[in-house]
Amino acid sequence: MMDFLKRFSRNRGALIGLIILLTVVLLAVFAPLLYPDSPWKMVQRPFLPPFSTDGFLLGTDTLGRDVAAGLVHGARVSLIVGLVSTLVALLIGVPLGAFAGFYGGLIDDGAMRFTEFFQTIPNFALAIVLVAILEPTLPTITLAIAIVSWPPVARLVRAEVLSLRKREFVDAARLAGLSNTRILFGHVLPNAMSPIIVMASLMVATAILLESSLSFLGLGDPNIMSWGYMIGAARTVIRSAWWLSFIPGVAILLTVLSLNLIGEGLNDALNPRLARKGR
Amino acid sequence: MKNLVTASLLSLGLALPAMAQDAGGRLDIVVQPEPPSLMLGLVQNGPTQLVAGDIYESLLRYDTDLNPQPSLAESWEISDDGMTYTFHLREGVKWHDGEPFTAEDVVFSVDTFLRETHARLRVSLEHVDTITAPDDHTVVFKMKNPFGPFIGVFEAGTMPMVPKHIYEGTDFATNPANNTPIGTGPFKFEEWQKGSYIHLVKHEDYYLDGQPYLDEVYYRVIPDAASRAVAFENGEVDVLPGGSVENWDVKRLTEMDNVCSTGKGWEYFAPHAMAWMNNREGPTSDKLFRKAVMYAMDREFVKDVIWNGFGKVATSPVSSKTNFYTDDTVMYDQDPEKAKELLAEMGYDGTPVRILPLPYGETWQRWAEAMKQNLEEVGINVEMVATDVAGWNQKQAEWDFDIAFTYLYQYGDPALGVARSYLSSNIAKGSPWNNVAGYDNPELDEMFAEAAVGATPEARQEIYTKIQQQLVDDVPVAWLLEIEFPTIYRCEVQDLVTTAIGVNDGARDAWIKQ
Amino acid sequence: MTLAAAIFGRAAKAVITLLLIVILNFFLIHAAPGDPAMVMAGEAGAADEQFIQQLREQFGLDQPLYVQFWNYVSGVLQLDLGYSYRQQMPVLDLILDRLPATLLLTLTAFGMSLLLGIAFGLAAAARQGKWGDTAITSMALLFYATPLFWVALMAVVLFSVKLGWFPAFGYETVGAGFTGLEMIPDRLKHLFLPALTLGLFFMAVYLRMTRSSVLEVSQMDFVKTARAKGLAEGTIRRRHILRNALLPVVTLAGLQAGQLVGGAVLTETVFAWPGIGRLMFESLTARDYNTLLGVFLVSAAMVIAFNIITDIVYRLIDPRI
Amino acid sequence: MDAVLSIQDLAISLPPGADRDYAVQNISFDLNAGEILCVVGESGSGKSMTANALMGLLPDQVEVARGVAQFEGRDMLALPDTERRKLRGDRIGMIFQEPMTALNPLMRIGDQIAEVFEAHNRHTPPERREKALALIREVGLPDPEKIIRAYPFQLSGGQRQRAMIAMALALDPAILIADEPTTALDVTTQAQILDLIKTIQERHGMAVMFITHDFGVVAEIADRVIVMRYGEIVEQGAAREVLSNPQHDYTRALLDAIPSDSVPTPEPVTEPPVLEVRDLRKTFVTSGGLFKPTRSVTAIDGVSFSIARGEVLGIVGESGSGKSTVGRAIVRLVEADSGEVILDGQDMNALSPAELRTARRRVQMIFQDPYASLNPRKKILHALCEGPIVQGVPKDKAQARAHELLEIVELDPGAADRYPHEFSGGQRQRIGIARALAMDPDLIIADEAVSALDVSIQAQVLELLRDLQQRLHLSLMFITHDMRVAAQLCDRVAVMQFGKLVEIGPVAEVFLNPKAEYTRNLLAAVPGTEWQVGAA
Repeated sequence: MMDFLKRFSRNRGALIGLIILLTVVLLAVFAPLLYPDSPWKMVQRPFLPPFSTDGFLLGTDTLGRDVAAGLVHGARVSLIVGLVSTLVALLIGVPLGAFAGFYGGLIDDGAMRFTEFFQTIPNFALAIVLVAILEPTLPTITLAIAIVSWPPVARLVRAEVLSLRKREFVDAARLAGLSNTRILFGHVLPNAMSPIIVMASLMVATAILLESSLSFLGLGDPNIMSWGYMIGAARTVIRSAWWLSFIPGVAILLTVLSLNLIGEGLNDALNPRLARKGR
Repeated sequence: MKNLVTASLLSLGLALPAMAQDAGGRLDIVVQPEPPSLMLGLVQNGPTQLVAGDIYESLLRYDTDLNPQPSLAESWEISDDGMTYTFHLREGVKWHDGEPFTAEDVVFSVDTFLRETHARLRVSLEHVDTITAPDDHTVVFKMKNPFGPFIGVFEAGTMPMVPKHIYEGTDFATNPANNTPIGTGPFKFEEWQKGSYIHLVKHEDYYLDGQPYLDEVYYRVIPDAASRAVAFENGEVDVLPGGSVENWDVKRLTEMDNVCSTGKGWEYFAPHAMAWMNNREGPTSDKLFRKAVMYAMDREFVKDVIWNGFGKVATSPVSSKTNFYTDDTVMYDQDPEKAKELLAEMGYDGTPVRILPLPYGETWQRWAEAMKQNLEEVGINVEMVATDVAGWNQKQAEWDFDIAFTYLYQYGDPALGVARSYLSSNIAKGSPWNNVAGYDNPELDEMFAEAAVGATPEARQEIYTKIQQQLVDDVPVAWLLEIEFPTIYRCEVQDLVTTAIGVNDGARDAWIKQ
Repeated sequence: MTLAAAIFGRAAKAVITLLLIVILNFFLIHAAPGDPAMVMAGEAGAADEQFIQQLREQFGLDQPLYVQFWNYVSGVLQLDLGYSYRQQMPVLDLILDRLPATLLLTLTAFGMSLLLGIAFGLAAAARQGKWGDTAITSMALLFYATPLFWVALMAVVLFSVKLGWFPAFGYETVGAGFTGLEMIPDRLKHLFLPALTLGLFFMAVYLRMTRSSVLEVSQMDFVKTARAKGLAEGTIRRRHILRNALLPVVTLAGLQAGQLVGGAVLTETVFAWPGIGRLMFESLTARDYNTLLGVFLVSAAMVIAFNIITDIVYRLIDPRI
Repeated sequence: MDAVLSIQDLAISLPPGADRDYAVQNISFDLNAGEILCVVGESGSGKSMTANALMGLLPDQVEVARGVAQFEGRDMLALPDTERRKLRGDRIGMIFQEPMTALNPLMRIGDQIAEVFEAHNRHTPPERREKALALIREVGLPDPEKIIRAYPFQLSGGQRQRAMIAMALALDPAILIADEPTTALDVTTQAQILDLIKTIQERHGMAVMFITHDFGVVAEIADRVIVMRYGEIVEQGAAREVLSNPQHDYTRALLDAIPSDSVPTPEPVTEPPVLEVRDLRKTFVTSGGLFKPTRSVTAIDGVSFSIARGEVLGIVGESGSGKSTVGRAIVRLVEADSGEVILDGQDMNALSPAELRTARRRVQMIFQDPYASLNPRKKILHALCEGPIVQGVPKDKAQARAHELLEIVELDPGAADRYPHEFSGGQRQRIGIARALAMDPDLIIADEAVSALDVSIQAQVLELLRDLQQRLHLSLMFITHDMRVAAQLCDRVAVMQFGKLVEIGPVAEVFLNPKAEYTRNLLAAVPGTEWQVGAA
């Protein structure tokens, strides 16, 4: 663990990522304290540019809502959608991949056909259809994102389990008389955690992008202020008030970037064998 | 104020057709969304009418004060008892395929074709007894009863003339000719590159001398509102019909050099934005609550900020542009305190109301957000429902809403465009264009019936004034705004909007100043 | 086993997959609220129950769902994708009409992202640890983290509006009457921005993949062997590292090529590109069932086709398979 | 003799943070024309690093800190990269340990050989092809016309190593550096490759620097020998001299650690069998999927034998002989197709999965790879206790036993609370032994249990095993490819080839008086036999 922390903290990019992400998380957590009013509240003249009016650091949007408030409250949505959809995707993908890899044979065939099937449908298109059908609310958006993002998890876990189950410590566990489930969950899966964690961190990033893309197409939850919504809503005024799409775009960019940096840092730290040299 | 100047030029153009128009040139007009079909007799949605207005014509056109003007009919008479309408058709009119246009085509179009396919016209045709063609250039409509608004239905989108020689005896909906529409209009269909553009060319045999002036018209399909604005700026398109760019861009675009705009050309439709309030159940079934909603809303803000000052706050179910409007009604200016009082009086228990926004773009979305904010500020709990066009239609048709945004056309006469939303006979699940709110007032039903068949305009005005007073006090529906969709175009384009349906009437008179 | 037999086997499997996709999508789409009759009636601005009912009958929506399902599936089995009542033409024609635009866009974006991705990936790997590497990988990370639609918007503002270098949208200059060779520069100009925005993300993906793959292969024993032979570094990189390093990139790229169609929804919308991604979105909102199902079927078929092509390419590169 | 290469005071620095500052230092030696110089040492001794430094193939951040290497009148270490590149493959050839990975999998063998000429601008392409064919013939590869068009994956390990040698020989270099070229090969193949290197060396009069960890190999081919430890030379001299009369303690220790061929006197088997295997069969079928034909490999072909209580049975054979599969089939890690595995009168193959789980306790395994046999995420205590606890031993009892066992395998009891990565390979193997013992089994199967260890560590672990076996009266099935190890530990030995048991009998009988042809070949191939027999 200490090794891991040491290796991780030696990675400059990962540290920067961590700092950015922590900032975003803190903003999200303390949003109700920083901006106790609803981010939807029309508080000032519309279209105030950033840094022009005291109290409205980032200006106001098309209806005179405080952009900074929207940004801070939107952070919560992005993070929640990112995290929850990733968790759901893991809940689908990890067991499926694990059983497929561990038991092999027909179970493997079945599970992999199922996974391939989902990979055959272009996933952004599927997400759009799912959200449109279920009607956009926070849970349905999260679910749709999870449904399109689990197949790579299943494949990764399967590959890991396939290689791990041939390891000698698994044989040893078998000889000790452990049941299959116990071997799978006690010995095999814990060793597959590193790549899963790395992938999960990147999935959170992808989920945030997906959510914003859906919102951009008008498939966001209208009761919740999100970054994608802010860009989508500001798209129509991009010519006269470009900063309204620019600012939330940068927020997405930074968050996704930080998650990627952290993912890379985790990858380097958890799989030192592949660590990049010369940092 | 270029648009004022243009407007006056326009009227000059109308008054003095002798003024020299430059012939030739091409016009690029945005159409959004891509029309499903150009066969105006089958499909009458906005984009279809915009494009097909160049291809098809009807007997009359209407000027911006809704006065009938000649089109395929040169002249017409209405009998004093209002029971007989006689139209004298222009001679020498040819279909695009060269066949002559005759009174038989009119009878076929109205009596056979449109009666089957045109829902809105069908309602008016119920007052018609017979349609006959005594000779090739005369058509006579005999009525069952006098029907005041009847003279207003001879507009191209309401009563397009379709060629009898092509459609008679066929299955109208699947006739292959629907893909290559044949009309009498100033432009012929040339090519449709799906997803990209529709190309129309000049109808050389058009019956007006020297017209149309333009050689060709391109209707450009550009799905994204921001891209449409860019297209106009880059000079790729010359005309942005009302509603094709978001309101925020309207302001910016009209401030550009050599760009003109006009709010005219919507008088016939007089789009009336409103929010259905479910009169059957939930908090909205209480009149006090509905009044509170009216007082809570800041409609001036919506007009100024969301609609950039275009339009006019609606004070009545009838648009001020439509005949028989009155301002002698209760006025609901924003008054949050009063709204709170009303809520307290009714004992509002905080039950949340679901707002169904109109899924027609960002403007409407913002509007719903603003309303939500207004309502929350007086203590009403609001939940926004997200859905797309299909879901929105469905939820209205199934009465699955508390407050639902919509906007409806008035078609120049309350009997055509207003009564439908309030008649109790119009309460039926399955359609989003009837009395969706579920307002049920037998007394009012009678008044509407009386007004529709009223003999004189004065008599009708009297009844409609009473109707408006009653409705505004009952607030079955929250009237929001008389929408104005400005048409934006390059100033070289002349005589673009000359009638009450504006660009929808086609580019017959339009020309480009060289 | 011969290549032909292998392809045949894959194709047979693909048919089953496609059929399953048809079934799943059919029920998914019919579960959506509203129907095409309602939407079309809605656009007319006014309609009565009778009109809607009429439309439903015309579209065959009045029949029980299983009958509609059977009609559709038996049609698909005969390669008949049905009729789009909204667009008034057979779905297959509609899709074939739009497909070339999508293929042009996605293949250009794909080719561009693959070429640039590999080139930059190689450049970064060659400068491993130096600032050139840092610059390239940071750039990749940036593209990787940027929302596609946002890039598209910003690109339009910059290149089209401010600089006026490229048209902001569309497929061709409408009505310019270009023919033959004249069309090419015009098309290229229109293609540039959409292909760029669609390709940037994937370029970043391939770049990162190439870089790490090259670094991994560089550590392999046979590279040391090549050095021991006295080969020049350039030759080693070209002949030994590159080919081996490209194998995983090819696999990944093949898997993703099909997915580009999905990503094209956003790009096609912003750039008014008349392709099937946009058709999909439009037919979804219009509940144009047959068209939507058709687009799904065709794009899934494209994914499968790309996978098969990938396999073939892989077999050509790697003698072991 | 003339020194072709003369190295003085070579030191190679390691990157900061490594376990020592220099990979090697104070290295000085000469390589004479026409001699085979063996550089011997255990892993980490720096022997390969020295070779790589000469070739200019050091990994990133590892650099030559000082020193001179005179070759053909120039200091190789001071040459610019381009000059050094010209020497590689031309004047100095090199072959590596892993024939499986040392060839580019995507290039034909012929092209890979011809590439050497191309790199140095020799000959025209058709000539290169002819030369490549000649080289293929010279290194004794069959069917040169076919080999030249073959891809590496179509060749066996020995054939690939021959192809590597062909490349190294292409330009008739003055020096051939061979870095453990036979370590990954089977013993018979190893003998052939050693033979080949020797022949070629003689024919071309090259100087060969041969790096190895195996004194048997040294004895087989070396003229002179250098012994390295921790990056320094501890002893050098003529091979015969060093082998028979080592001066340095470390050399002596290394030589002592080599299992001798002195065969123990067989003790007659008196006790009842603990395990009986009857007609065991297993065929692996790989369904190739769509792209590959179905292939089947017979791994066990009717094998029968028994092990008596307290007996050590060795199973020897080359890779692919099926020896490991037999072990795994006995514990049902591999399901046999047919046959009986009778343990205490009970047929293991007939047990239901549930019954099997409890029965498994009775046979435990010690595995080959000390790095893969312990779960890296679990503490040692967990590894030692989990099995017994699952079998119903109370937790505190199991833990007490675990501590006891650590002592038995001569590990610090504090080891229980540590993770596997904190231990060396030898220590991990001890933990593996303790884990097997923890289950209190009737039989322990050790599958190549010492193969991955350095020779000195190997000796210690063998010592421990022998000791435990005697103290605890263990029954042991010892699977190995190494004849010497087998000879030292086993009471009886079975020889396997192609899934069949070709010979079984008391160790002295099998080794000193082999009946099967294959056994004889195998024994003859063991490097350094003559030397040791002579020494014994």
